Amino acid sequence: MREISYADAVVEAIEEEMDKHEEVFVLGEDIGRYGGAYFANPKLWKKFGDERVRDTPISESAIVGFALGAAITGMRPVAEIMFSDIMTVAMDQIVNQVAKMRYMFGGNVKVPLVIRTPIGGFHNSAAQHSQSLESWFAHVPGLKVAMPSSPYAAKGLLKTAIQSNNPVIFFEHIQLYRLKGPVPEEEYYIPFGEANILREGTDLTVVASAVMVHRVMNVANKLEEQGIQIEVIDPQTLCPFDKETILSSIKKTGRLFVVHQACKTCGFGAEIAAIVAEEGFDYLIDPIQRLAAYDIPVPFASNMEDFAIPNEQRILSAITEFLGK
Amino acid sequence: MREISYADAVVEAIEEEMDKHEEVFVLGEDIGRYGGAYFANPKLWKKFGDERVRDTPISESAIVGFALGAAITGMRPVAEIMFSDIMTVAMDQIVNQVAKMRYMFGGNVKVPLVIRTPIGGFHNSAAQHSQSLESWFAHVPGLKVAMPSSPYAAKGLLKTAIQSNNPVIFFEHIQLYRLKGPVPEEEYYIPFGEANILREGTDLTVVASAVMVHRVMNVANKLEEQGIQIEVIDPQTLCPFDKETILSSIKKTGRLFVVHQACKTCGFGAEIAAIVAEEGFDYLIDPIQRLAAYDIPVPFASNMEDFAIPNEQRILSAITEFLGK
Amino acid sequence: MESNKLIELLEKMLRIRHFEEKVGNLAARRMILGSVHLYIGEEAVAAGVCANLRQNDFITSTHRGHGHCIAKGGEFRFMMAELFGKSTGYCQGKGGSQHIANFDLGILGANGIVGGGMPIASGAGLSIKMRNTDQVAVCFFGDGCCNNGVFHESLNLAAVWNLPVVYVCENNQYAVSVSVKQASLIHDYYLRKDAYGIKGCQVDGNDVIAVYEASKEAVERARKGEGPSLIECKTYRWRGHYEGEFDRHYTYRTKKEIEEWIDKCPIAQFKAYLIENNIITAEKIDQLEEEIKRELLEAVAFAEDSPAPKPEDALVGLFENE
Amino acid sequence: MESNKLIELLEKMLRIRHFEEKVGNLAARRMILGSVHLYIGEEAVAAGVCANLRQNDFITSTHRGHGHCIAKGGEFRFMMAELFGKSTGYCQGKGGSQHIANFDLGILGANGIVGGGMPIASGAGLSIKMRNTDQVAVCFFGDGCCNNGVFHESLNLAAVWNLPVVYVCENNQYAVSVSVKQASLIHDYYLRKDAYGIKGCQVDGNDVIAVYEASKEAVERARKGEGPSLIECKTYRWRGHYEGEFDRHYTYRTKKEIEEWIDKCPIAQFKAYLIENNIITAEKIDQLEEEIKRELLEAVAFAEDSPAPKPEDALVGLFENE
Ligand SMILES: Cc1ncc(C[n+]2csc(CCOP(=O)(O)OP(=O)(O)O)c2C)c(N)n1
Ligand SMILES: Cc1ncc(C[n+]2csc(CCOP(=O)(O)OP(=O)(O)O)c2C)c(N)n1
Ligand SMILES: [Mg+2]
Ligand SMILES: [Mg+2]
Repeated sequence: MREISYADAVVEAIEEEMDKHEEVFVLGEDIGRYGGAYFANPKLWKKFGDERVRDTPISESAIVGFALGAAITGMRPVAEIMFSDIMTVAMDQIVNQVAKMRYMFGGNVKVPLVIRTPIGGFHNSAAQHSQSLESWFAHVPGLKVAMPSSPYAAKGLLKTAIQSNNPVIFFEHIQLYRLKGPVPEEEYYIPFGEANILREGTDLTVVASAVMVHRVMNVANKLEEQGIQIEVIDPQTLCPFDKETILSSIKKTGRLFVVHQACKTCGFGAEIAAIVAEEGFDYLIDPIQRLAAYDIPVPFASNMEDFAIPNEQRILSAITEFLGK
Repeated sequence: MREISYADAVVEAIEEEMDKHEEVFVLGEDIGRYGGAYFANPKLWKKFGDERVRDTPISESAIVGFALGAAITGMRPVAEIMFSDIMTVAMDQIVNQVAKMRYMFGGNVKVPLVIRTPIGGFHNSAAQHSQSLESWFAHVPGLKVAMPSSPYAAKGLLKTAIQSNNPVIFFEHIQLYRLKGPVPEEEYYIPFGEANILREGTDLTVVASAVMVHRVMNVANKLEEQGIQIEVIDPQTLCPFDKETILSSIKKTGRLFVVHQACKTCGFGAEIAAIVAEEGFDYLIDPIQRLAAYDIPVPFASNMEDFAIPNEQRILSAITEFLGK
Repeated sequence: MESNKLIELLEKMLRIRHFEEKVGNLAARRMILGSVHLYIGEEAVAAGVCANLRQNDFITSTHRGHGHCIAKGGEFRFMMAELFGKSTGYCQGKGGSQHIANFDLGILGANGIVGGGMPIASGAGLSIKMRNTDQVAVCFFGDGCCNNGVFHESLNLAAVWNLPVVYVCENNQYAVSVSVKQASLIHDYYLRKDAYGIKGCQVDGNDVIAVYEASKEAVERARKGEGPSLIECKTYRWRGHYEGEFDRHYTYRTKKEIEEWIDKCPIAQFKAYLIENNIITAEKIDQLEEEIKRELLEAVAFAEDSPAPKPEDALVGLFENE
Repeated sequence: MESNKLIELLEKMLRIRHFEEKVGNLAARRMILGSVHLYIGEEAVAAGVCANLRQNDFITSTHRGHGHCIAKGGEFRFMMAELFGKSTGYCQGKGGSQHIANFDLGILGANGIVGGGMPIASGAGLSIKMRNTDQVAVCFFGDGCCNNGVFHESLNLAAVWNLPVVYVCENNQYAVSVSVKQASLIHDYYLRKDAYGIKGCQVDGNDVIAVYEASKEAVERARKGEGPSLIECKTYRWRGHYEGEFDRHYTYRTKKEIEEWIDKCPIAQFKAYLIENNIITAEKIDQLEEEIKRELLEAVAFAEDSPAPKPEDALVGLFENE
């Protein structure tokens, strides 16, 4: 199968949906002739022009709110927020307007709106460009939340998001944009709410998203050499969340280990742990364990950053210790 | 001991700190001659005047950001956001500026800043005035988070917050403003990070905050009549969070039940469940259980609202069922 | 202006006034719950502006939204049922006073967040432009909203994208207790049009014809693709910020000031004008008002008789099924 | 203006220019990590404005902040160490290029969020007023920031509270790739002063004396309690939006445009002026530049030789102990 980058997969998903539905358009900062802040791919702008690929000023509340107004009056906007830390300047629109519009008004409107935004930061992006705030959005009823970890997932989930009549927060991990992976030429959609079992195993269930999936997979492959069989699950979407897949995995392994880049306290790992402590308690042999970023803003210097956010080394030793081996 | 209302306790705490420190001042909407949006107590304005009790326009980012700028240059502002749902319009300032200021700049500055805001809504306040988003703020390193459930706690915690050199998000439950309770005449401070055991018991540990404390206490008193002994713990502050008190309670009871008004998914209850599943697993006899608002925006009509948010009846039946009695 | 049109304007204002008086009354009796912000005294704005709109034009509204809703064609009964939290209400009891919407009528919703509707109306304008229709989007908001960030972002972006949006500022001179004089050095907010390079003007918001004419021009410009406008209507709210504020409004304004504005009642003025110019008789007006009152009684009865939603209905409607 | 002062202005600009060139070089060699936004071509703004400030005055800065920091008295070595992520840096390696602050010098921090510093500078102004000193707060921000909500809220509130704040807009005509023409209908942002009822003006941001004079007036007004001002400096960024953008900036602007602005180099112009007016000789300038370069080499050596923070230092400094 051909291999394309996560960034190209994103662009391709939008392109295909724009081809199919003339109501689909994109808006955001530097997405036009510049081709996006983190990758240089002006394909959409070249093909669809200024009207359907709209560069905006630095007005994030307007980006989201205009998109919402357009979504409920016949369009299907795909809004981009340049990095997820600045969703903070558009939170009222996201949380009080987009998420509540349909429910609050009695279910009489469709809100086909996607907000794409990079999450997690590059290396050395420091405190204001490195956050992983996905649990906030999972806490807000009315938003679907997707977090693809591969080019294949990025394309398939984004196409589903754009076709959806519900608002979707679509988190793209910034460190994955250059990652290449197999993406079929044929059209496909990935349904929301289906976790992806990346690797089967019997000793431990590890749940991870986005860039952490890759770190965990490397660790799992290393541990395999020592005869340890780890099951790795990527939820793919946090809302809807496929708890069944995780619960049946734990039924098999008896152990849950959650890894995420977000800070530990009130991260999505807490939710997973809570669900399992509620509904999978009887399967558990050992306490649950979370490995997450320390509860600090992300520091700039490489060695402090590397310390703050789980890296392969830390994941490896934490799992090894957890398994008591 | 004299009894005063939660609202008066808040005002008294501010007044005392304003008397003590001339750097303390308040700013926010309708806090001056009007005496506050939810209670009519213009005492501060009458005593301290326009300069130290500053009515603002509807500019929440400015309210928080101006307070921050003042805090790092010699003042001790107490900012009010009229209800916590509109913290969303000031999230960049709260999350990227206030919370990160000290750490990101190398620990070289103090940020003595309090943001007071009512949480949880009245009855029939509907989707945009009823949220309990405290877990968002607990997820952001650099913020202290307090959530008093009584006049006594409101005064003592707020005085500590104002004296603190760290930023504090101070959530006042709107349904408690009129609640009266004993508050000593003598000055006192309540330290952050100390949970309050409202009631001792051996059968079950229930953790609850703010208005839920009262509902849970009523239920616990009822269950006592049936010989069921419930230990009720109010964390008082979510950051710092006193996990020790909860863990030792569970050591005794073997069971954890968390109640909160916030939506279930990724609410602070998830964090408590996760901590206990990690660190108190061996004490647990039964699965953990959370009782929280359904994952929906709060509906307007009374009966739907009452259904959405845990009320005494639902708490009672959930606990009874949980205990299998 | 044709007599018909003039009488329609009066009728719209009367419908709003009577509705609001009834609601105030029901709120005082706690038959309507939640916070209720009445539009009494400001009727000429909604009536004058919406008289230029078609059903498929869009509006966004505010916490003080009943007037906009009525002016855009909202029906008493469904509004009242919503205020009563009944399942026959416009939002099936999920919204309440601050969240009435009806998409068939182009009413994109009232809003509990000051400024929340500004980018939404603007986005409807963007959609109109992209779908290439001659619809118009109107955004209602208060003076208090003019100092919030979304005002700035919305007007600026609608300007540079040349969107068919009419921004209608209802300057009733207070945001709860904070007067425009405390809120900014500029008190005539239409002047801010120049910050965005758009058209705009100020009108006496208690003069329904003036409001109608000014917004007619703006709406027509928008329909022709000539971009957004900012219209400031100076007006006044007679009641407290919300029902239940009672006499607390005397902490920030005087009885005298309120009375002066009551003397400038948009409805009384307009009635006098119509009668003087023989467009309608006093009797006809009384008759009109009687009809409206009757319709209101029916609406209240409808609301009272309507079933309350089932508690579990709370779980319905979050997402569209897919 | 005195010769001394003029030479100081030149020196500040040179310090900025050489620092930025060195940083660009180090970033290209990946000795400096993270995103780096250079100020080359805009030196006259920071230098001209800060020449009016005292050590205890305050500034807030942006993602493109090195110039402001140097102009306000930041030392090369501590800045460089910060860019290298060393524990001797101004923020002990926690901040990096976009987050340099030094509270002793009144540098309240650069900011990774466009507009993030606007209310903070304004709040410093509030504090000055309440503490009743004659300090001033200066807020630097780009043209891109002018269309963000915080611009509006900050200027409005500073105006009505009459705060001693000088808002300095660095209009380099682009926000990343989006030109002011795409961003708003108004391209001269100083005009927005009228939306807030404050003083303001536009100056050639490449003319350091013009910047100095305009900001002098504004700073003096602020010190006297006469309120805030908005100064717009038209200027241009020579480099890509960030180091690493490379030739991608030709997607949104032409080589010709860049070259025209390079011809208007604020430093070259000012050098010529000073030499022509016998204020300094070319030799003296060369000497000055040599000294600056030497200091820079030392700063780089200092940064290189400084210890990296220990990984666990990441856990220190979140809260002040109590
Ligand atoms: C962002 C935001 N801040 C504060 C509030 C609380 N609030 C509700 S209405 C109101 C006053 C609004 O004043 P204005 O815009 O002038 O409208 P009016 O009530 O005068 O019609 C305030 C402060 C809110 N709903 N949203
Ligand atoms: C609120 C926000 N939106 C977007 C960004 C991403 N971003 C960083 S710098 C920049 C352009 C800023 O332009 P301008 O204010 O003109 O400053 P300049 O870079 O030209 O100096 C953008 C869009 C951000 N940091 N913050
Ligand atoms: Mg008003
Ligand atoms: Mg710029």
